[in-house]
Amino acid sequence: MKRDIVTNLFVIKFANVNGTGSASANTLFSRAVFRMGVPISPKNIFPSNIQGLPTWYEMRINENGFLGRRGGIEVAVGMNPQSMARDIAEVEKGGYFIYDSTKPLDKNLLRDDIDFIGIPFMEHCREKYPDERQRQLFRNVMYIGSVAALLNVEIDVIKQLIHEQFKGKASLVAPNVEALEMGYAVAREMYDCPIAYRVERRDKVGNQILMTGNRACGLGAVYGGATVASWYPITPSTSVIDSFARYCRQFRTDPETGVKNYAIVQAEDELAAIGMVIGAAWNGARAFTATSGPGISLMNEFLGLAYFAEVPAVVIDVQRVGPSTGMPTRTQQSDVLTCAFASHGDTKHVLLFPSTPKECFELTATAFDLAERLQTPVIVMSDLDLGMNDNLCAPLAWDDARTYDRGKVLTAEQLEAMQQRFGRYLDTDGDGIPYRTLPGTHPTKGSFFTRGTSKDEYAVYTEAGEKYVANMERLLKKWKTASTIVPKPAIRKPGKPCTVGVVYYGTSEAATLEALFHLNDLHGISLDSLGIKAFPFSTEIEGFIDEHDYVFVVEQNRDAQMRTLLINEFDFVPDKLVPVLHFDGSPITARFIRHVIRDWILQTTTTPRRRARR
Amino acid sequence: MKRDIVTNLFVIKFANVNGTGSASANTLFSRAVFRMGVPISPKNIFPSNIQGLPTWYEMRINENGFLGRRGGIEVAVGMNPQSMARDIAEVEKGGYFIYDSTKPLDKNLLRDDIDFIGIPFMEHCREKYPDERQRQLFRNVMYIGSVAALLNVEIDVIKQLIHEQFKGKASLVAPNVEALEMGYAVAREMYDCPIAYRVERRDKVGNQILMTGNRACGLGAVYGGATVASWYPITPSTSVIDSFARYCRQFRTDPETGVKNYAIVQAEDELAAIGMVIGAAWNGARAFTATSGPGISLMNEFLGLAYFAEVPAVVIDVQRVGPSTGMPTRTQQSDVLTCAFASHGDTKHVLLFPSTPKECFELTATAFDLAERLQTPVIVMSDLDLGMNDNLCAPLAWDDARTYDRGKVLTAEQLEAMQQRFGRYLDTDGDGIPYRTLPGTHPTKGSFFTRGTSKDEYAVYTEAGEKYVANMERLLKKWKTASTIVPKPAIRKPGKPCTVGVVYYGTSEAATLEALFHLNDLHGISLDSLGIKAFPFSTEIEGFIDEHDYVFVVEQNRDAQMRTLLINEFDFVPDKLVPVLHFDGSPITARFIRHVIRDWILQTTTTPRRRARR
Amino acid sequence: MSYAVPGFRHPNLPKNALGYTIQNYEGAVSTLCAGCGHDSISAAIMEACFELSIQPHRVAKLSGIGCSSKTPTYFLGNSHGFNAVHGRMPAVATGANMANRDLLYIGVSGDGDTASIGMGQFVHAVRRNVNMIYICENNGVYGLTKGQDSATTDIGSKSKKGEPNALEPIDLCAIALQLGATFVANTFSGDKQQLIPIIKAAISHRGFAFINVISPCVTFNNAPGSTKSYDYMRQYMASSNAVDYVPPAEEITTEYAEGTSEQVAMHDGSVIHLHKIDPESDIHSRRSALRRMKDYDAEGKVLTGILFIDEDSKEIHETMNTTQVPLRNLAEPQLCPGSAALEAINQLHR
Amino acid sequence: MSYAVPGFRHPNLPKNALGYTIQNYEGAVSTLCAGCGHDSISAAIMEACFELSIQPHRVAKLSGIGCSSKTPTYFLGNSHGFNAVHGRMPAVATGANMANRDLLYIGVSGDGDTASIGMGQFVHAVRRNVNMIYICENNGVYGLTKGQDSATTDIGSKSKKGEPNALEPIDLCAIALQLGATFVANTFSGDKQQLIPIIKAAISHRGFAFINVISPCVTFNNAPGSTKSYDYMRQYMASSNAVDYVPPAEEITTEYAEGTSEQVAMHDGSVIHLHKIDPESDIHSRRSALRRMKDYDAEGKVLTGILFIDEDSKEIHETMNTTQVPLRNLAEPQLCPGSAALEAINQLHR
Ligand SMILES: Cc1ncc(C[n+]2csc(CCOP(=O)(O)OP(=O)(O)O)c2C)c(N)n1
Ligand SMILES: Cc1ncc(C[n+]2csc(CCOP(=O)(O)OP(=O)(O)O)c2C)c(N)n1
Ligand code: SF4
Ligand code: SF4
Ligand SMILES: [Mg+2]
Ligand SMILES: [Mg+2]
Repeated sequence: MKRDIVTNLFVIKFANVNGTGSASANTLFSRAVFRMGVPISPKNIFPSNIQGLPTWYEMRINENGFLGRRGGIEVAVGMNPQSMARDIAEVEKGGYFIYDSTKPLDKNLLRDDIDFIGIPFMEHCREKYPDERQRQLFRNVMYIGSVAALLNVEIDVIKQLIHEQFKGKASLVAPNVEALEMGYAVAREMYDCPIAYRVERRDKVGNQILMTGNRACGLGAVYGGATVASWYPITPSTSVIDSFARYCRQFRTDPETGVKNYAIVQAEDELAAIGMVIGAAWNGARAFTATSGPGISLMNEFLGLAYFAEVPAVVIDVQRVGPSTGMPTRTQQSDVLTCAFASHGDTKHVLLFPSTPKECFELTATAFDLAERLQTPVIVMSDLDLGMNDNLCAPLAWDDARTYDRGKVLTAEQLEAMQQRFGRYLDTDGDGIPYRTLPGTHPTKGSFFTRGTSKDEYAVYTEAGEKYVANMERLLKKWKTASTIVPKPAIRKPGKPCTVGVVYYGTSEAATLEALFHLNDLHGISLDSLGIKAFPFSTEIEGFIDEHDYVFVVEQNRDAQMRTLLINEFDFVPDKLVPVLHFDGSPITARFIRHVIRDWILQTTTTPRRRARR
Repeated sequence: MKRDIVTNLFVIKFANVNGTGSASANTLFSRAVFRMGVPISPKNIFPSNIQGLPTWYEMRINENGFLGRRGGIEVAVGMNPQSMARDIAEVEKGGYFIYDSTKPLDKNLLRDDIDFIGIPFMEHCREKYPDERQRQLFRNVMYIGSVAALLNVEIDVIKQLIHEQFKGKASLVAPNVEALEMGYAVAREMYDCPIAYRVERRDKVGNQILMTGNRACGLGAVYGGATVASWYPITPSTSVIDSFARYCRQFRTDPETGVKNYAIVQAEDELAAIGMVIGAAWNGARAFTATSGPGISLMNEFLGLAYFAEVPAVVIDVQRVGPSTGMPTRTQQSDVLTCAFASHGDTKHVLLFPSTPKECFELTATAFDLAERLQTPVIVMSDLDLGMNDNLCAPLAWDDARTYDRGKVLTAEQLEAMQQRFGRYLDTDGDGIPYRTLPGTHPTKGSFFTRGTSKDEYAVYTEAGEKYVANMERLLKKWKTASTIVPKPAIRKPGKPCTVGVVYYGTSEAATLEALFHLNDLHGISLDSLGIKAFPFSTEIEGFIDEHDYVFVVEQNRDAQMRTLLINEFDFVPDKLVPVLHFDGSPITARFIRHVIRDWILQTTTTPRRRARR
Repeated sequence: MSYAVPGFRHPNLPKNALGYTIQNYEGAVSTLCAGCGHDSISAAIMEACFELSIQPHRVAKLSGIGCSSKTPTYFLGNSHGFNAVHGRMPAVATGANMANRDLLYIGVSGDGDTASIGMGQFVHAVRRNVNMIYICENNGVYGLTKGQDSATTDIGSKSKKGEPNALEPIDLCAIALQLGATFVANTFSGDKQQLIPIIKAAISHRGFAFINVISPCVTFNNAPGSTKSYDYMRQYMASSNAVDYVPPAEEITTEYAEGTSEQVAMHDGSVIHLHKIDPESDIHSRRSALRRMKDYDAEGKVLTGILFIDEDSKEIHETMNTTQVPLRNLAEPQLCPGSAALEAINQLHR
Repeated sequence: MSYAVPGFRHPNLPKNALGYTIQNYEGAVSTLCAGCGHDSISAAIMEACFELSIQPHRVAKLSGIGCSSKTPTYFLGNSHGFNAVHGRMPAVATGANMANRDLLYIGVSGDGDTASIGMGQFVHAVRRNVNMIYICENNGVYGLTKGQDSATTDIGSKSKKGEPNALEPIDLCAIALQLGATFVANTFSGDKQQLIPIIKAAISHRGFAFINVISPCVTFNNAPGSTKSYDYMRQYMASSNAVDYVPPAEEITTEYAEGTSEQVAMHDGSVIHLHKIDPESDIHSRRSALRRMKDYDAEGKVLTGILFIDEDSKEIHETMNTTQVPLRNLAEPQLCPGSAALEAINQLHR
C-alpha cells in the first residue's frame, strides 16, 4: 500500500489481556517516546477485573501538543485473541495491525485497506523462556522492541529506561534488554523498518512531566500539610492514598526511628472515613479522604453535618461512571450535582475542578486552605481519566515562602485577651465566617459544643426559628465570601471579539481547547473559552456568560449537571447555555466537541435551538 | 376592656411543660370544638426532648375553613412558668391570657392591652389529689374545663369525648369528668363567662375528618397492599410505621392464630431499612420504609442502585428542619433536591407531594402502583406539620373496584410461551419500561442477574460504552413516560383571566389558598394557582407557567429547591419564577405569603425584579 | 404447569432426581483469576445443589461487591441473582426473604464485604436468624481493589504497598457464635470433601447458616506465611469432626462406634453425621465451639468443620408468625380492607 | 502561659490539686427526665475528673445521637464537645484522637447508638484500640425516639406500642471481649461506689476502655421485669471484684489478704486494686471473663465490675508509631518538603 509518511502525529493502541504484566511494558514504550521529546497522552482502558479480560493501552502521539483523546487508531498492536476482531476493525484505513503470528491469523478478519504485520513473538519466547510466567513477561518486552523498530523509536532510550526501572536489581536488566533487542532485531529482519508512521526526536516536551492526577493529589496533600488521612479502598481513587503514603514515608518519616509525622487510617467504610476526617479537622489537623461516587453517596450524612456545624474537611472525588456501581474503570464527570448539594436540608458545598496533574497538586493543597478558611467541606472533583492515566503537564511548583492559611482559629493568648464572651457562630467580621477554637486551647475560655442540631451564635442548642434563620442566612453570606476566594476560572480569548463562548471544566479541557483550535483553523469559527475551576462561581464566570450571546457547556455526564448549577446560581436564561454532553465512559474527544459545536453554529447562526419561554 | 365579640374566628395557644400529659388534654379540647361543627387546625409545637421543656399547642379556630397557620394569638393559656414571659408577649392586643394563679403573676409581665384571667388550678388540685402524678394530669383536665367555660365550648361534648376516650376503663371516666366540671365551675364562679372570644356550634365540618398525615400514610400503605415494611425510628416519621402496624394488626392478622399477612422489620439503621425494601420489592412484594432527612442521606447509595437496576421501592420522607440533625421537631420542605437527585452519577427520582391526610393516603397507595409500574423508587414527600399534626380534610375514600397495578411482571405462562430470549432491559414497548421477572417463576426461563454495574439489554455485565449510553437514554425515556402517569397538578383559576400565577406544593397549600383569597378580597389582586403533586412534572405544569407572565413559587426551604427543579426540567427563564420562601421551622402562614406577593406586585407591576441576562 | 426439562446435550452425564445434569446448575464462565479459591466454592455450591436435586429457579443468589461477590454469576444460571452494593447484601437478602419464605437464599460475601463495611449488617442478620445461607469467601484481603488489608488479614502480613498490617484479625466464626448464630461452620475452598457436605447441611438448616470458607486469593494473598494461603491451610487445617450428610428419607448405612459419632436430625428430615475426631467436642455447645477454636489456635491449627448447630432455633418468620403463604403472593382480597372498613376508620376520626 | 484559676465562688467547697472545685467540672443543666440514669453517669464523670484533678480543657467529649448522647453538654462545660451523627461517634473520636494524642477522649453513646446503627464503627474502634473511653449508657431502649426496642432490649419485653421483642439482646461486653477490647467493664448508673473507680481506671487505661453502664430509662423501660430497671439491677447486680483505684504516686494503705486481691499497675503509675469476691476470677483472662459472665447469667445475676484489663496493650498511635507531638501542632517545616524536593520529584517524572 502506498502511503505518505506521518511523523509524530498518530495514535497507537496496544490490546492485551489484563494481569499479564503488559501495562509496564507499554508504559516503557510511552516513556521512550516522551523521552524523545515528543508529547504523548496514554490512556489505560482496563476492565473491572483482576486477570484474563481484555485491556487496552491507547496512546496519542502529537508533536503539536494536542493531548485530549482524539479518536481513531493508526497503529494497533493486537496481543489479545479475545479482542482481535474488534481491534482490527478499529484501525483507520491505511493503518497497520501488528500481531503475534505464532498462531495464524483468522482469514475472515483480514482487511485490504490496512497492512498486517505478523511477528511470531510467542514462538521465539517459547524457545528462550521455559518458565511460563517469564515467557509471558518477556514477550511483552519483546513486542515493545519490535514496535520500536517499526516506528523508529530509539532503542537506546528504552534501554536507558530499563536500567532506571530495575535500578538496584541489575540481574533483571540484562534479560529485559535481551528480550527488547530480540524483538527489535526480529522486526528488522522480517520487515523493512520504519513503517509509514514514525516517531522522530523533537524538543517539544521541554520541562514538562508525565504524571497521574492521583499521584499529584497525594503530593498536594503532603505539601498542603495534611497530617491525617482516612480512606476506604475504591477504584479509581485508591492510588491517591498510595501516593500520599509513599511521599509521607519519604518525607515525613524519621529514617532511624520510623516515627511518623502523619497518620493514615484505612477505615471500615466511607462513613467512617469521612467521620474520621471531620473528627481530625475539628481537632485542628488538616485531614482528608479520597473516594469515588459510591463513597460520596455514603458520606452524605456527614457532609451535611460538616456544612452545618462548620467543620473543615477535604474530600477528593475521583469520579467514575455512575449511577451505582456503574462502570468502575471508566471515566465520567457525573458527581457534580450530588457533591454540590450533598445531604438533606439546604446545603451547598465548595467544589474544585482540576484539569491537569499540576492542578491536582495545586488545588489539593489549596483545598486545605479553603476548607480551614471557610470551615466547610471542600471536594476536589477529579476523575478516572485524570487520576489514573499519565498526563503531560508543566512541572509541579511550590513557593517556599507559601504558608498555610489555617483560617480563623483563636489562640490561647487571643482568648485570654478576649473581654466579651466567645461566640463560636458570631459573624464578627461580616464575611459570614465565624471564629473557632480548638479543644485543649484554654482552661476556661473558648470551649463550645459542636452539634448538627441548630444553635445560637454561642453554639447553644436552640429551637428558636429566628436564631435558626439568622444562622442559615449567615451561611449564605459565607457562601458569597467563598465565591470571592476560590480559584478564578481560566479565560482564553483569541484576538477578535467573539459572540459565542465555551465553558468546560476538569478533564474536558484538552479536548475542548483542541476543538476550538480546529474550529478556527478548519471552519473559521472562533470562540472564547472559560475553564471553571471552582464552585461557588466567581463573578468572572457570570461576566463571561453575560458578555456572550450564548455559550456551550462541555461536560462528561448525561444530565448537564454543571449547566444546572450555572443556571441555578446566576438565574441565566437556560437557552444561553447549550449542553455538549459525552458520557459513554471514554474520555471526551476533540472531534466530538468540534462536530457538535460546528453543526450547532452552522445550523443556527446565533439563535439557540430551544426557544426561551415568555 | 371594651371589645367586640368574636365567634369561631380566633387562635388559642396552650403553653405547657412536655411530658406532663398536657397533649391529651389539649386534644380533648380541639376535638370538642371540632365536634361542635367548627373547623380547626391544631399545631403541636414540641421540643426535641422527652420531659421538662416548654411545649405549645396552637389551635386556629376558623368557621370559614381557613386552616393554614395564621400567626397571632388571641387567647393564650399559660401553664408553663418557664415560657410565661414569652407567652404573654405573644398575645395580640385585646386578647386574653389565662394562667394558674396559685402562684401570683410576676408584676413585670403585666400588660394593660390584654386581659389576665387567673384561676388557682394547682391549689384546687393539691387539695383534691394527693398523688403527685394524678394531680398533674387532672390539673390539665381542669384547665380544659375552665377554658371551655370561658370560650363557651359545650361541656357535654367534652364529657362525651372523655367517655369515648376511656371506653372500657370506666373507673377513669368519673374522675376526669369531675376534674373537668370543677374547672368549668370554678371559671364560671370567678369570671363572667363567656369572654369575647367564643365558640358556637356550626355545621361547617360536614363529614370531614381530623387525622394526622402519618396515620393516613400508614393506612395508605395497608390499602396499597404493602406487605413488607422496614424502618428505623426517627422523628417525625415514626408514627407512619406505628399506623401501618396498628392497622395491620387490625386487618391483616388472624384473630385466632395471630398469623400475619405482613412483615415489619425494625432495621439496624436506614441503610439496612432501604436495603430490605429493595430486596423485598425485587422479590415481588410491595415494600416501603418511612424516614426523615438524615435517613434519606443514608439511603443515597441504595437509591442509586434501585434507580439504575430498576427495582421498585417506596420511601415516605416526613421532612423536618435540616441540614444535619437540624431541628428534629420542626417542619420544612428542604429535602426536595436531595431526594430528586439522590446518589452519585446521573440519577432522577420520582417524588409525590401530599398536602392533606387524604392525599397522604391516596399518594401512598398510588406510590406502590407507580413504583411497580416504573420499576424505580418513589418518594412520598410529607413533612412534620402534615405528618404529626391533626389536619382537617375530606374523608378517606377507596374504590373497591380498584386493583393494584403490579407493572410489567412476566408470569410463568408468559415466559413459557415466549419464543425469543428474555431481555430484562429491552425496551419492548417503546416507553422505556422493560419487563421484569420474579425469582422462582420458571425453571429455565426468565432468570437474570440484577446488578448496580452497567449491563446490556439481557442484564449481562458490559463495559461497552454504547450499551451503557443506550441504557441511560432509555432511562430518560422512562422518565418521560413517568411524567405522563404521575398525579396531575391541582389547578385553580378564579373567573377572570390572570397574568400571574402561584405554584405551591405539600403543606404550603392551605396557607397559599387562603392568601390568594385575601389578596383578591383585600387588594383586588387575583391569581391562578397550581399545586404540584408530583415530580417529574407533567405538561400541565409547563403549560401553566408558560401561560403566565410570571409565577410565584411558594416553598418552605431556604434555597428555593422546587424552583430549581422547575427551571432545570423546563428551561424556563428563571425570572419567571419568583421565590416565596419561609424556612424558620414553623408552618408557613397565609399572612406571610399574602404580604410577599402583595409587596412584590404593587412594587413591580408585572416586570420581575431580577433582569433576565441576554 | 409442567415444563420440558432441558439440558440433555450429554445423555451420558449423571442425572439427579429432577432429571437434571450438573450442567443445569452451571452459571456463566468465571472471570476470576486462574486458581482463585472462590471458583472452587462456586463448584461446590453447584454440586451440593445438584446432588440434593434442588430446583435451580427456587434459589435466590445474593451478594455484595468484590471478587467473591461476583461469583453468583458463575453458578446456578437458572436462579435469579442480586449483586447489591458493597457490604449490604444481608439487608437485601433479609428483605427478599421477607417477601417469599419459600425460596432458598444463598448469600455470598467476602471478608471485606462482611468484616469491614458489612459488619453491622452481618451482626444483625445473625441476630435475626434470617433463614439463609451466608458464605463468607474469606481470603484475608481486598481482592477486587488489588490487595489492601481486610479486617481478617493476619497481623504482620505485608500488603503489596505500605506497612505490615498491625491489627488483630477479626474471627467471624467466633463473632457469629457469640451473637447466637444457629449454624456455624469453618472450612476451606480446597477441601471439597468437607465443603460440599457442609453446604448441604447449611441448606437443610432452618435459620441463619454461616459458613466461613478460607478461600485463597492467588494474586494478592497466597504468599507463604499467609494463613489464608493454600499451603498454610493444607498444612494446618484440622477438624474436630468429619461431616457426613444423609439426605431426607435415605437409609443410614454406615455404622458408628458408640461416642465416636454425633447425629443431628434436621427439620427437613435429613441427618447430619459427625464423626468425632475430638471426642469431647459437643456440636450443641457454643462454649465448647469457642473453646475448641481457641485450643486449636493455640496449637497453631485451624479448626474446621461444623462448629455449632442449633437445629431447633426459630427463624425470623417463625418468630414473627408470618403466614406460610409467601407474602408476595398475597393479593387485594387478603391485603385491602376495603371501603367499608375505611369509612369506619373515618368515623373514628370525627 | 498561666491562667487565673476561676470558680472561687464557694471557698468552702473542697478543691483538688488544680485548685478547682467540683463546679469547674459541671456542665449545662440537664434537660433529661427526672431520675434518668444518664444523669448519674454524668455526675460520676464529673467526680472522677475532679478527684483525679484532670484539666477540663484537656478533655474532649464526643457522642452520637440520643438522650445518652446529649449528656456531654451536661458535664465538663470547659471541655470541647462534639455531638456527631447517630451511631458514628467512634469515627469522629478516632479522627480527633489522630489529630491530637495528648487529650483525654470521653465518648458517650447509647445502646441504640452503639448496638444498632453504630455496631460497625464500635467493632472497628475496639479493633483499633483507639485510646479513649467509650461509655455505653445502656437502657435497653430508644429513649429519645420514645420507647422502641433496641438491640439490647430483653427478649419478650413489651415496648409501648407493638409486639413483645422477639430477639435475643446483644451483650456488648461479650462482643467487646471477643473482639479483643483491652479494657471492659460492666456497671450500673445507680452504683456510684462502683461506677466512679471504674471511670478512673478507664481514664488511666492506655487504649480503648469500654464501659457498659446499665442506665435505666425511667420513662420507657423502668417497668418491673425490665433487666435495665432500677429494681432489677438493685436486686440482681453482682460483682466478682470490688474496684479500688489508687492514683499515681499515692501510698497504698489498705492491706489485703493473700489471693483475695489482684493488683493492676497502670502505665500512668496508678494502681487498680481488685478485691476478689469470686476467688477464681482472673482480670487478665478474656475466657474467664466470658465464662464468669455466662455463669452469673445462668444464676440470674448480672456480673458487674471490671471484667478484663490488658494494661500492656498498644494503643493505635503506638501501633502506627506516630510522633509524640500532636499531629495538629506540626507546621510547615515538619510538613512541607519544599520546592527542591518537588523539583527532584518532577525529574523522576521526565
Ligand atoms: C461503597 C463502596 N466502597 C468501596 C468499593 C470498592 N470495593 C469493591 S470490592 C471491595 C473489597 C472487596 O473485598 P472482599 O469483600 O474481601 O472481596 P474479594 O475481592 O477479596 O473476594 C471494595 C473496597 C465499592 N464497590 N463500594
Ligand atoms: C440517621 C438517624 N436515624 C435516626 C435518628 C433518630 N434517633 C435519634 S436518637 C435515636 C436512638 C437513641 O437510642 P439510644 O442510642 O439507646 O439513646 P437513648 O435515647 O436511649 O439514651 C434515634 C433512632 C437519627 N437522629 N439519625
Ligand atoms: S484477585 Fe484474588 S480474589 Fe480476586 S479473582 Fe483474583 S485470586 Fe480471586
Ligand atoms: S426518655 Fe429515658 S433515656 Fe431519655 S431522658 Fe427520659 S429517662 Fe432518660
Ligand atoms: Mg477478600
Ligand atoms: Mg437507649
